[in-house]
Amino acid sequence: GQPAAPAPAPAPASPPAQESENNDADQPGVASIAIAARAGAMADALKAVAAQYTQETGIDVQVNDMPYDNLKETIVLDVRNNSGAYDLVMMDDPWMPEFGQANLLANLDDYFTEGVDPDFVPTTINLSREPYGTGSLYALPLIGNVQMFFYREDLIEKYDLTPPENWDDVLAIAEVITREEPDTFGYALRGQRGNPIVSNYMPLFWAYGGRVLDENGVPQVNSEAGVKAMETYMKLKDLGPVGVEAFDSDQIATALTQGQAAMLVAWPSWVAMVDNEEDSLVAGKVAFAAVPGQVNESAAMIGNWLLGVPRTSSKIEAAVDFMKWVTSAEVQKEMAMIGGGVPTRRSVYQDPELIEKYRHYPAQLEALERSVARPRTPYWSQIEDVWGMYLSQILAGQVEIQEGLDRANEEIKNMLP
Amino acid sequence: MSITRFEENRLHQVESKWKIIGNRGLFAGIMAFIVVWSLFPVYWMANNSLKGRLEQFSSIPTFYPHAPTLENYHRLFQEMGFLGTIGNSAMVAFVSSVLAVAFGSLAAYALSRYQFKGKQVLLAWILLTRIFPPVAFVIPLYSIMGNVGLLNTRIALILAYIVFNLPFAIWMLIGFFSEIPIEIEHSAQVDGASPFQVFRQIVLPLVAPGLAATAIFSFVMSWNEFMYAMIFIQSPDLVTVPVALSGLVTEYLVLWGPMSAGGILSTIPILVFVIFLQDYLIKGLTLGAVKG
Amino acid sequence: MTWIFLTPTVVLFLLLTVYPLFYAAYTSFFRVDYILDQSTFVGIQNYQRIIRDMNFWNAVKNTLIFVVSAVLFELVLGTAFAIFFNKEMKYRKLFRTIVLIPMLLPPITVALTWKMMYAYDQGVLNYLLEVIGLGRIEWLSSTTWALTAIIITDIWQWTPFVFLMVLASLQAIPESLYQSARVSGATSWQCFRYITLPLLKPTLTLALLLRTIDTFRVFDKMYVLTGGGPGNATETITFYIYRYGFRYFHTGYAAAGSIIMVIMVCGVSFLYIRRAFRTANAK
Amino acid sequence: MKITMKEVTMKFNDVTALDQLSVDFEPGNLISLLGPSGCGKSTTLFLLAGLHQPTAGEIYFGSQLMNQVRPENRGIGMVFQNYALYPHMTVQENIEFPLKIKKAPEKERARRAMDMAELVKIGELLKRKPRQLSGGQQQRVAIARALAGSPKLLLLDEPLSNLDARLRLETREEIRRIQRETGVTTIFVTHDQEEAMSISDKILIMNAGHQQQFCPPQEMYEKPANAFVAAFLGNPPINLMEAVCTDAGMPGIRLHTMEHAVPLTDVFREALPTGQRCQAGIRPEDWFVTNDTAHTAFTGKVIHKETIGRDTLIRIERDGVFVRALVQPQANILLGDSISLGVQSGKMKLFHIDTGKAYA
Amino acid sequence: MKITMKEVTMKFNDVTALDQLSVDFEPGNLISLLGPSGCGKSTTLFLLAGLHQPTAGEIYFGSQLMNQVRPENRGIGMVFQNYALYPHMTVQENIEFPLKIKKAPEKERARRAMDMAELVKIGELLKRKPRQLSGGQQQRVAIARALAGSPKLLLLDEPLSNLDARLRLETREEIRRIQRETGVTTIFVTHDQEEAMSISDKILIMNAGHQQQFCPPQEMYEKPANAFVAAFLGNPPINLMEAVCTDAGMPGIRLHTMEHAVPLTDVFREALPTGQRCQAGIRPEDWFVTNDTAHTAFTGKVIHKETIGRDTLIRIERDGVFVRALVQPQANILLGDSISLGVQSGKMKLFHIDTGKAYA
Ligand SMILES: Nc1ncnc2c1ncn2[C@@H]1O[C@H](COP(=O)(O)OP(=O)(O)OP(=O)(O)O)[C@@H](O)[C@H]1O
Ligand SMILES: Nc1ncnc2c1ncn2[C@@H]1O[C@H](COP(=O)(O)OP(=O)(O)OP(=O)(O)O)[C@@H](O)[C@H]1O
Ligand SMILES: [Mg+2]
Ligand SMILES: [Mg+2]
Repeated sequence: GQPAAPAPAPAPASPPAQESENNDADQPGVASIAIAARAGAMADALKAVAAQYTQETGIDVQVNDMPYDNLKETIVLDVRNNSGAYDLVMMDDPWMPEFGQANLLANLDDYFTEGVDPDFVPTTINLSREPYGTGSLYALPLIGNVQMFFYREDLIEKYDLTPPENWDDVLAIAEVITREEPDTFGYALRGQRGNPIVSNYMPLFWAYGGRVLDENGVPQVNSEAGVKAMETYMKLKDLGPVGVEAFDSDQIATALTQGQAAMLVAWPSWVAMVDNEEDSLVAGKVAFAAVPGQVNESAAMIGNWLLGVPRTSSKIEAAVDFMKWVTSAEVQKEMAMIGGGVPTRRSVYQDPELIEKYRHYPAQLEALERSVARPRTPYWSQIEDVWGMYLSQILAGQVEIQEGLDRANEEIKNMLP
Repeated sequence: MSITRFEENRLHQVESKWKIIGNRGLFAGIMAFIVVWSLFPVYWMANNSLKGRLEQFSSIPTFYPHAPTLENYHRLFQEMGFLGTIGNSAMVAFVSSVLAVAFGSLAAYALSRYQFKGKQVLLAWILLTRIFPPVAFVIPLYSIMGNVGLLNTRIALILAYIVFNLPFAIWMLIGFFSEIPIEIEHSAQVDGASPFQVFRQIVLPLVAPGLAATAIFSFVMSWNEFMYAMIFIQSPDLVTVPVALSGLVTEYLVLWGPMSAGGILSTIPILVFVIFLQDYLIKGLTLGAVKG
Repeated sequence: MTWIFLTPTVVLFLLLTVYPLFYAAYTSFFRVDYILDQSTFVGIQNYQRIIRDMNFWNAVKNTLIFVVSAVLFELVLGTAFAIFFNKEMKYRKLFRTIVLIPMLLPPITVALTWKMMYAYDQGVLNYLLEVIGLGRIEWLSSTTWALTAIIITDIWQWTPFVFLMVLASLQAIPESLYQSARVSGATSWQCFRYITLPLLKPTLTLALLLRTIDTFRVFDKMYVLTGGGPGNATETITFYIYRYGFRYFHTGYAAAGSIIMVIMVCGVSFLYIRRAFRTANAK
Repeated sequence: MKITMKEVTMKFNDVTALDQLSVDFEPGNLISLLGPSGCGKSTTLFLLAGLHQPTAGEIYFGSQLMNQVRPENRGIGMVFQNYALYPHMTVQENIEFPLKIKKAPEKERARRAMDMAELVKIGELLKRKPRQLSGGQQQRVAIARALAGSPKLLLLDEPLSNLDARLRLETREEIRRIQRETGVTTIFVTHDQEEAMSISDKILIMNAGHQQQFCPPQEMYEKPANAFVAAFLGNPPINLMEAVCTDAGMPGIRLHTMEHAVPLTDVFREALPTGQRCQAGIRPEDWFVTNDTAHTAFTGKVIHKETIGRDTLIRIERDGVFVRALVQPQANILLGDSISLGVQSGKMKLFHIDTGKAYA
Repeated sequence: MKITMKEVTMKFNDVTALDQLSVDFEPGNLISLLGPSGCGKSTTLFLLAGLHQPTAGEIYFGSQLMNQVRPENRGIGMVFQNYALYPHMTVQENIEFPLKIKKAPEKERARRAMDMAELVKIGELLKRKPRQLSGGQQQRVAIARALAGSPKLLLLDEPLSNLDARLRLETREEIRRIQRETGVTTIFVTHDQEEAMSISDKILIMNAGHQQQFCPPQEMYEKPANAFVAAFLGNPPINLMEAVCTDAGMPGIRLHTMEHAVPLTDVFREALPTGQRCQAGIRPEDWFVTNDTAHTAFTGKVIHKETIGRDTLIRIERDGVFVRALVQPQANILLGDSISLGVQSGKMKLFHIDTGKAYA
């Protein structure tokens, strides 16, 4: 039989039309909508603009911000228990296939009968569809994150080097800087197990030509590319500060802003902090570029935050209204100005006022346009977790590279249906 | 006060002046160790809460803020409405620990004094609920709360914390109750006190130190509980301290400054609670009441 | 009469723990994907898979190391502190409060503060070690030290727990027993050894039990300090369960893990659970 | 209120503290429980109070079966052997407690507490906590508390053991007075036989959980039911020696190691044929110093002499048989003297050689 | 070991439990502390044991000042008034404890524990825990424990208060025997004067923290230093009445409410001029019934009569003055009779009317 479901069995995916009917009935009475958000600058920015929305429409917007893991728990529990507590949820883009297949989200096609505004960078909209790129729309991209390569321009100049084109260059430069520059290491990586190390390692993995899953969905993390990428990664570790095995974003950010690390892969939202004299010793000394390639072209990893509507929300219409409003060019610009937003619209990247403020915008738009998404599989969370654990083991020297990757691959294989 | 008086006497009783000085030195040394051990991380937190991010990570740590700033506190209050958050926590923790201790002491008393059918089962069950990892409870509890419409209310948290603290309170208090000389209870019974009166007027005052300790534990656990608070509460104006603080672990950065400030601030109400209950911790009451 | 005392507890427990416990036990026999809302009965397959999983046994090993060392130190230190502070002294209340403070801080802040202090380059601990002429330690990033670092943090935070329990029960020891022992010629140490310790035994047993149970469930410190890493050097059973339960939402598998863990805790603490039951039945 | 115990047995695991005790306490009586340490006195009180449940047997108050009645509903005042004061309450609160439970108005409580405290002379200690009191003071608080609630049955477990002679005397007289006035049935455990003798209507003597004798004090002193009771009562204790019935001309009894007999009263004659061995009991005060061999029951050497207040106690030995005798201080007896003692007529008690049961 | 207390004062906050006590206990003596409840007996023992620190004054063992010496280094055996048994240890472990502390070999410990237990007749209880014992049994464990450690100074705080007369007698004789054999200086608190009289070398009587008299027992009984001591010792207590010196022909003393005087011994003559008022103390046993008016000191009506064991106690009243007298049971006195009593020669004690100090 079936296990005792924690709540009365959720009704099968109800057609959107039906839902909108319900919602139409509710519509006039909507006094507030609740958003589950990833804590951080973007949630803060969201809160800031939400106040404005309330002023305009009278609808109260409650933004509940929470850490990464809890956000996912919260969304799943909310929908699976039909509690309807949230009307909008922020999602990391790799969750999309999982959420889409699990029917957690409301299909938004009906609300975008004319299609989505082409101003959105296509790669970001692709993420919002399920299946990827081609399917129905389940979300809108709120934060257009993409990985970028940060490097200390001043040091490159000081030692007469050229900015790196590929990972071999990175290694070479890192070596020089580590050797020559007191108290500064060449490269800082994120070594903490799970999402941090995977996000940080994947650019290399792709650059060396690796693929997580092949056409048949068979895992390939122990491919030769994977091994080579890992070898480079290990070398980079040795050219970094001690203790990177435990580093996450916060630590590499600290390393960079304290002038301890010369190069790293990071998210664009850092730029504001890096260039802020109060937080950073290296303000103005850092340059931003697309992530280096190797065998392959530069492959920046896209890491968008999407905004979707849980299927169980009773205020879908109002939610969609807010969604449209908050992803509009004006609001995106405003959020960008506050410092929490990373635009997903071309027009915003090209806004002169913003370029004035954020010198990396052109580079970022380019990276975004050329970005690569993580594998579109509902099992991504698990793959990432397992893979990340073995990568971390390798990094910490618990196992050899090949053996660790083999085990990771084996385990990922077992995990997939 | 058990060895209390001896220890105090010891200072008078040692044979020579040098030994006095030696003892004092040892005493002060141990004391210093304990204080440093307990307070250093807290001091460090306070220290960081008054620094800007740059100074927090300067490669030679600064032992006091060279450029002190109240910015972190300001942010906490201004942007996060931390006062309300503390209020939420205080309310939830207070109500749930009072109820947990109240229910717990009743149950523990019955369990420690009476024999009845099913006692072993009940004891085992109580312990079992404590052993289970809370992660295993989240899903079913969430669905219960959802079904009775308690999600996003303080009541949900209070209920969850009572359940969460009860096993602990019961086991603690059973221990304390069994230390009371039964003669005193007998005496009260003979004086005409009903079981409830015995409990209220004799037993409870006698286990005051135990009650205080248990209440402190329950309060602390409720105050600091994260997982249920995270999941059960959706409105920002109902969140508790740990949840609010966890919001400072952002995707790219940990906001160390406000985090430290929040840590420091959030201990204040709980400290008040503890200091208030400390008085009950002090008295050893069974002395001289019963022979043998 | 008895039932009047027990009613509130029993009612609450019936309402709020019976269902979750049975739910967990029940789902452990299913392969569940909670997100996809799929579940199939698989018998004891989940258990079999867990038992065959090397990572699980690694988590068990870490957990046991963690439990044994943390609980041991907490008991010893907590008892020592309690005895030290169970006497008249100036500002006793103040000092006692100071000892309690670590326990009062939100675990997340505690973990993060220690994380800062453990940092290899900017951390104050390494700085101090260097100042006194010892080398820096890779507190969180080396597989050998990471667990130790977490253990230290846990000891720091939960020693006050034992302190408080012991302190409260020290109050119940009649002074006349010490007087009698002193007169018999017992030194302070002997008083402690022969009077205090045996009389504290029920309390210490209980503290041992409760701390064991709680450290077995430890999660937040690993989560914040190391994320279970480096590698799987600090992955504990709860962390393992958490991964399956909330990262993958394989709730059946996680439930099976929980049940195995409960059985293990019962096994490990069998002796003192029995003793605790006896205390409960004493009168 | 009449108290009846019917074949009450109390076992603690394998220890039988009370064995089939059957006894009726008359209403309004003050009954003393006497017996060696560990004989079951406290246990009896605990059973009456309802604090222990008898292993077997029944307890009635009046005609009501009490076995199932809870202690708090029995209307009892009790002084515990170990006081069992409430350590967290002041003396006054301790004394008031039974009244507080009965919800007596506060003023009345305070007044009564004061009265009771005065009675046992601790009026000035009302504000102290038990641990600030001396042993005797604690005991007096316990007495005041037991009396305060105007109980229907008063159970006192060695309530005076830590008081000095004078206070003891005064307190027991007060207790007796209150008991008489209120007519409350009172059971009084004491190890002090003099106390038991002087205040009780009846005494119950127990040994190893068994009832030995239950009767008015003087009767018990004069007609002990068995050798145990005889030996137990009296201070210095009775001399118990082997003896044998003789019939040299007239019925007589000859003490062990002695050559000739003293006349035997008729009452014993029937039960004791000539040649029958028995135990003879002679109280120290029932001897008299004599030179007349016709009266001499025992002759021996004085090996010990002590003066206790107004009396002189001597010990005399002959062939390993020892005898205690109280003599007038005036009698000029020296250590080492050989003297002869006679028994005052009718004072010799005789008991069965094996069972110890009294003859006649 | 000689024990010296020099002006020792002990205060508990505002309560003065002991006031400038100065006393020498001779080595090898057994000294009894007597006094009303709360007079400071336990406090004295606690000070000697080092468990309390004197507020003022000095304590010497031999010639060594002990004030700074910790209890465990004083070599003491002590029985606490409340026993203070270790609840977590069996009887045997309790008794062995002092030896265990001294690291005596296990065998020897067990043997000695057994010996001590046998001494106080609890040999069969060795395996029990204190709470499974009766009050008297607990007390005996405490005695055994105090003796087990072969102390240099033995402090016994009412060690026999919960024992029955026989056991009490036996135990105190055992204690006395051991004390004699080992020569250990022993201080024995008791409320039982008879006990104190019979076993002590000297008695120290205290009242409200003040020393009253310190001398051998018989002397104390016969020559009480003051009215308090006189009243305290003796059971039934001494009769204290106002009296006045007369000189009708020869020196005499006339009791209050009486018309004529009895002759006064010469010893008092000097201190007591004619007309001087004083307190006269006459022990109940020092009266004799008389018809001779020349001897009559007191005449009155018998208002009470009770028989205590071998004596008859009567109370006589006249104009509100009460007198207790012990008379021969043979004397056929009935309630309501009017009788006259004389005082045995030399037995009348006289005390200062205000201070109570004895004359002569
Ligand atoms: N801790 C204390 N605080 C205040 N007063 C105390 C304390 N201990 C004893 N006292 C008082 O000191 C006086 C002497 O007490 P102590 O115990 O020496 O009396 P005691 O002679 O042993 O009497 P008892 O025969 O009743 O045991 C008493 O009045 C008592 O109330
Ligand atoms: N809880 C118990 N477990 C085992 N035996 C017990 C328990 N309580 C009492 N006894 C035993 O029962 C017997 C009677 O005890 P009880 O207390 O009635 O004696 P008692 O007559 O009051 O003696 P005492 O005069 O010494 O107080 C004793 O031998 C005692 O050891
Ligand atoms: Mg008893
Ligand atoms: Mg005393």
